[in-house]
Amino acid sequence: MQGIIAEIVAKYNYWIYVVLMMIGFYAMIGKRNLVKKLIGLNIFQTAIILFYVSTGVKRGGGIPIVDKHAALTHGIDPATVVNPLPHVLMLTAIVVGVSVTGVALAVLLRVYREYGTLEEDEILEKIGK
Amino acid sequence: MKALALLATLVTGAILLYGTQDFAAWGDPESPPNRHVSRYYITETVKETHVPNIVTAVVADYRGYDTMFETVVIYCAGLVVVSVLRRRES
Amino acid sequence: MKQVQERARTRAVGESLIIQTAVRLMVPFIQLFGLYVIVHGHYSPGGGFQGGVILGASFILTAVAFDLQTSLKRFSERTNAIMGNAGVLLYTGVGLLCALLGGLFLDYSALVRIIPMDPVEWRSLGIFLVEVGVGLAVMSIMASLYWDLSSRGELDEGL
Amino acid sequence: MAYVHSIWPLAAVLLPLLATVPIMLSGRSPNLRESWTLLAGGGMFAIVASMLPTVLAGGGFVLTLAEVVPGVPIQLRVDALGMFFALVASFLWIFTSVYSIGYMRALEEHDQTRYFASFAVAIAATIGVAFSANLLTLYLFYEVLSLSTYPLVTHEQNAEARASGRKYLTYILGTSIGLVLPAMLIVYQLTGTLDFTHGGILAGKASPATLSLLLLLFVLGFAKAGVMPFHGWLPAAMVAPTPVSAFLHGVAVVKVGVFSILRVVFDIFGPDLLRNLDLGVALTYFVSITILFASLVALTQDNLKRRLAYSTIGQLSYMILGAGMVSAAGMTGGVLHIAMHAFGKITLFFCAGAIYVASHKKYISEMDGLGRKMPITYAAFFLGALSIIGMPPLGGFLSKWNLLVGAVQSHQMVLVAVLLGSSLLNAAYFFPIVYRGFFAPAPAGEAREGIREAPLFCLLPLSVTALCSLLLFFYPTVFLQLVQRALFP
Amino acid sequence: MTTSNLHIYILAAPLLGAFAVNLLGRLSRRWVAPLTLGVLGYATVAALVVLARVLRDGTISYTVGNWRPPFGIELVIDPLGALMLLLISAVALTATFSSLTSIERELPGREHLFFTMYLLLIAGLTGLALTGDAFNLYVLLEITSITTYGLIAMGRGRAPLASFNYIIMGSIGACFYLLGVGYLYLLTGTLNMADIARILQGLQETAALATAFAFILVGLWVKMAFFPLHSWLPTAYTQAPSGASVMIAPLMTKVTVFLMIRVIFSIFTPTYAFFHHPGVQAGIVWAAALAIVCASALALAQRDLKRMLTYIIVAEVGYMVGGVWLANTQGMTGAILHIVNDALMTLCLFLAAAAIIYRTGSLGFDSLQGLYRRMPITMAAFTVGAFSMIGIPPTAGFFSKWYLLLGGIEASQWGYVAALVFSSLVNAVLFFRIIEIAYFRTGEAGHGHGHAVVRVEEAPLMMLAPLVLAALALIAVGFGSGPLVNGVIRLAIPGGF
Repeated sequence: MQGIIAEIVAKYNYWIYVVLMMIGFYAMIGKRNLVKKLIGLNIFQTAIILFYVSTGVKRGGGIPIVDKHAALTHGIDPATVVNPLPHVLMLTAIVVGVSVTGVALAVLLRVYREYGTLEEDEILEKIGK
Repeated sequence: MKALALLATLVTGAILLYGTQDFAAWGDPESPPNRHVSRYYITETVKETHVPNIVTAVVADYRGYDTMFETVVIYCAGLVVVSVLRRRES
Repeated sequence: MKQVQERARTRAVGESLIIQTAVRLMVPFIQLFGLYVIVHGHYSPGGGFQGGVILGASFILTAVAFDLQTSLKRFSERTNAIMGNAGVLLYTGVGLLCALLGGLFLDYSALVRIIPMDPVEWRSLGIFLVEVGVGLAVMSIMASLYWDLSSRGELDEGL
Repeated sequence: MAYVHSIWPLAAVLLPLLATVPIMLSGRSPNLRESWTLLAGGGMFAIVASMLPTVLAGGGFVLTLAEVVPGVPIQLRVDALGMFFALVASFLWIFTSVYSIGYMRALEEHDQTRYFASFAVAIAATIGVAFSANLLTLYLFYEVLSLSTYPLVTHEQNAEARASGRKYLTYILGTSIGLVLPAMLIVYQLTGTLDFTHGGILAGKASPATLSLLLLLFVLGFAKAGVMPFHGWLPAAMVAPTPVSAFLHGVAVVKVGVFSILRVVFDIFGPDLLRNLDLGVALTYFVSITILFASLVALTQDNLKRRLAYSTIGQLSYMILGAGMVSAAGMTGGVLHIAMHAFGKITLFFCAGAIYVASHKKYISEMDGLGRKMPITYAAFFLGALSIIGMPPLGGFLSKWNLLVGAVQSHQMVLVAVLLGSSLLNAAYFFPIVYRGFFAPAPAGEAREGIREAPLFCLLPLSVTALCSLLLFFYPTVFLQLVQRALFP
Repeated sequence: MTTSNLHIYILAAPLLGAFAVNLLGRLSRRWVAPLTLGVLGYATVAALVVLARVLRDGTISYTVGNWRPPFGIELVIDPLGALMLLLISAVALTATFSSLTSIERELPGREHLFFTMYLLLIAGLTGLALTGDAFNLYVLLEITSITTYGLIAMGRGRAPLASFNYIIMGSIGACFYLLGVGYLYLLTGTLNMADIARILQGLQETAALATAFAFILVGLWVKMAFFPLHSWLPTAYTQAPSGASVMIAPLMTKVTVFLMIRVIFSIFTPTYAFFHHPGVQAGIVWAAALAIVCASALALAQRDLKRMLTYIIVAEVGYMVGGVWLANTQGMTGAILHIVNDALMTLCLFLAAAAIIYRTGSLGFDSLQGLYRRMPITMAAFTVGAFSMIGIPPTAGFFSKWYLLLGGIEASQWGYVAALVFSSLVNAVLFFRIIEIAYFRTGEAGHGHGHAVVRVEEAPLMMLAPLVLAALALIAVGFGSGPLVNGVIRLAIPGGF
């Protein structure tokens, strides 16, 4: 029991992101409203971003912008700077997320133009008849 | 349907948590991601690019290939929105 | 959803003098800040994407405060398209130039064949160039995304 | 056997294939089109015949086209067995073409261009099967044949034709994809090759159970051989124009089925393997059922072509029966029966077609007294019937005699009984036709003045083939020699 | 520094071409066709050269930006990747001729937008064939996805809805993949595939690795529409403009299958993927068999040609996944050969569908009546494609099926073998049903000397030529499959086999 608690406390960032991920994932596959699905998608992506960024953290690490002069003369102690790579990756991932959201919204507008609703069931009805 | 979705979600979450058991504790400076590549970035970037902002350097140079496609992605997005929504091309 | 759009169509939102004046004052500073974020990305948090978003936001702000046509007057669709393409072309072009000059793709230090200069300085300069490219692209795409989504592709008065 | 590299096998296959192009193009002028067909037929027979001496001398030809699968090229090879079959097929195609011309024109059939083109493709595939050097190549041409005959079977384009076309494809494609393909792959998996080698390649490569399963897959899979229960397509395919039924469903297609089975039995399994595992006996009993049952059904058919079809089903199993005996005489008889039955049965179909052209009658019950109107046709029919029944002095006697001897040699009295019984049945379903044709009184109140012999184009081929089956009794040397070379080099 | 940049130009050509089409296409439509064909033609030629070079000198490793691999992004062009490069550019080039014609009717005035996305999609696919970096693969995957969403959404009727479902499913797939990569990054601290593989040698037992493996695979399966996850594909591909589906249908799923192979062999070693978890390998082969059977059965229920073809695509994905997971050389050969063949078959059939819809305006089975007389050449090519799908020699489809079945027999996966045979038979039924409809039920009774040549209204040459080309390619590849397998694919089968 103690072990589990310790485990959870030591890695609580993962627990948070998993919970967030589950909320988004459930919305994507469980909800019947198309906009809610889209929101779920965004939550999912946010969860992933949180996951990545949280892995770059170092206790006592500063922002990854260093003193140029110091760096060139006598190097930098890696322990003083957080891991920049996750931020880089997430910068890209965020842009991708934004693009997907934009595209999805545009498509949703077209869907609304076609069927006059964004409730999956009503749309399916309309297609049925 | 909803029950199924809920089940799938729980299973996914469970697997993800199960996977985390091998990871270092949060904020551990010696965890694998903080060692191998990132250490090189932190120590060498300024020497190799003269850019103090490591993130900028890595984004635009070390992983510039990614960023190029990132730009292309958002370009695609704009394109798609225009071509999907416009009824008649102005 | 439906109600919201109804309201948007019937009741004119905005058109408030205070907001419009405030926006008129703020927009130049916002854009200036955006440019700063782009060009100063080497030394401070920022870079092409962030700066581009800020610039785009300035146009979106005008579109919100006034209406879509006003922001289209400030930043015509044509310029928008050209700048968007120019941004992406700048990035890929620089990358390709490096390759054509005998280096590897996106190897900025190969650009010394244009202006002889310390290769490492060229890397820093190359980074700056591509960041500007990203900034241009992101700015114009952000604006056009808002225009089309807010007006369902009609480019009429918008929300 | 020493094989010489040569282009001729390919030439024999390509000639009719290429002939389709001018046939298609000259669709506007029938004479030109038909002359192309005849030209291709004559040329192909010439090529095949030109290779005969070498084969008789114990030689052969081989040509590798492409190495498509490691160890299994697409390869053409002329050996005695293939030559035997190719000779029969290419020889009979000439007469079939002549006959087709007469038949199609007399009936003013539609889409004759498509008809002749598909026919050319079919014969090319048949020769390809005859000259295949390995199972893959054989399978390739087998499928080509199946597909090229589809337009012929459905030539009439009415509901019935479509239904039988569907049936045809269901049986043929279904069995070849569903049974032969897996069997072929298992053989390849076991042996790493698919080459037809005298004495077989499977010996000692797999357990008896596997081998029996493989044999079953092959025998049933080559459904063109019409072994029950996969025989239903053949009567259905009789809706095709008579020349098609005559050549394809009397000679080419069905014999391709049998030929494939013989190939597998002789050159994949090998007689010794069959003997050691007693698979031969099992095979003979298996096909005996088909022989008897088909003959019985034939008795009940009133539609002449359907009766001939069931008779064909029965006769085809004779050949497999012979192979299954794995005794010298038995195998000889089986292979020989391919030729003998071909000549006999094509004559019968030609006659049926001639009767239809002359009197538009399909049903035996309507044919009373027709023989007096068209004596030549009926005489030829009589000869063909005798040959199928296996009476001297006709070719059919030789093959059936060998089969009987083989049965006695292998002490299978059951098979002896089967052979004799089925011969009696054959007589029972053939003689009434002839009898009614000549002696039964014409039904009253039916104007028969219009009816006379069919046009020359129809008459000539059927007389020639009838005479051939007569001559084969006296001069079977060539075929016998080929069979000897094929079985005991 | 001496490494040639040729393969980068294969990528850059469609990329810059896209921007050019977008800019110049605004000015005048006349620019669109020559630009598109030009860049794709260049890419095809270059891809040929690259393939030849790779076959001669072995795998090329290319470091973008001249940074040492684990730090910069590495491009790996192994024989398999080079083969995919050639396949992608050649198929795209062929399809473009047809789509140029059909688009100017279906989306008048929007050609330049359409073809910008079209070229960007091709660029994305090319990048996927090149990349050797796990995260870069994600970005490119998103490029291809977003452009595909757009191309599909440009269709009529239900297209937007189908596109939205695709967005949701596709994003789930991409997110799963990203999560998997994240776990790998946490384990190894690097993103370069080779580097990950190297470090993973010591970490075979970890739960995180298993999780990453599962998520990456599931993500890719969603993208490739592996059976239970296929729901988005049929409607999307059916509703897309025919100019888009002729290019998307042949390439998307096949490239994703290639990605699965790449991931299995470059990140997780085959020993880990296939043999480390007992039962997983066999289970996936069974799932593939199930996929084949179910998809074929669903195809039987369709009454629209294009929709039927989409279900066949789903079945074919089952072929390839199963072939890969047979975990023996024959199966792998079959899977890779089938990637090539299936791309060509699908191309041929969709080109035919595009040509038919261009003339008849519909693909309902009733509107196909008497097509053999109306469009003889189109239907002839369609028949070749159909035979290849059924697997009749000497068309290409037969030979990949040959290797797949052989692999199944070797692994004694009889369920998979039976499924393959079953789906071949189902395909036979499907296509002969269509052939029959198009062959009979012709308007006029058809008596008098066969005049199949009258009342012919063939598709325009721009659609006919590529179609015939594809049909001929099927036969050529069939005859050449021996050299193809021995010369390219045996080399392309990654290490460990």
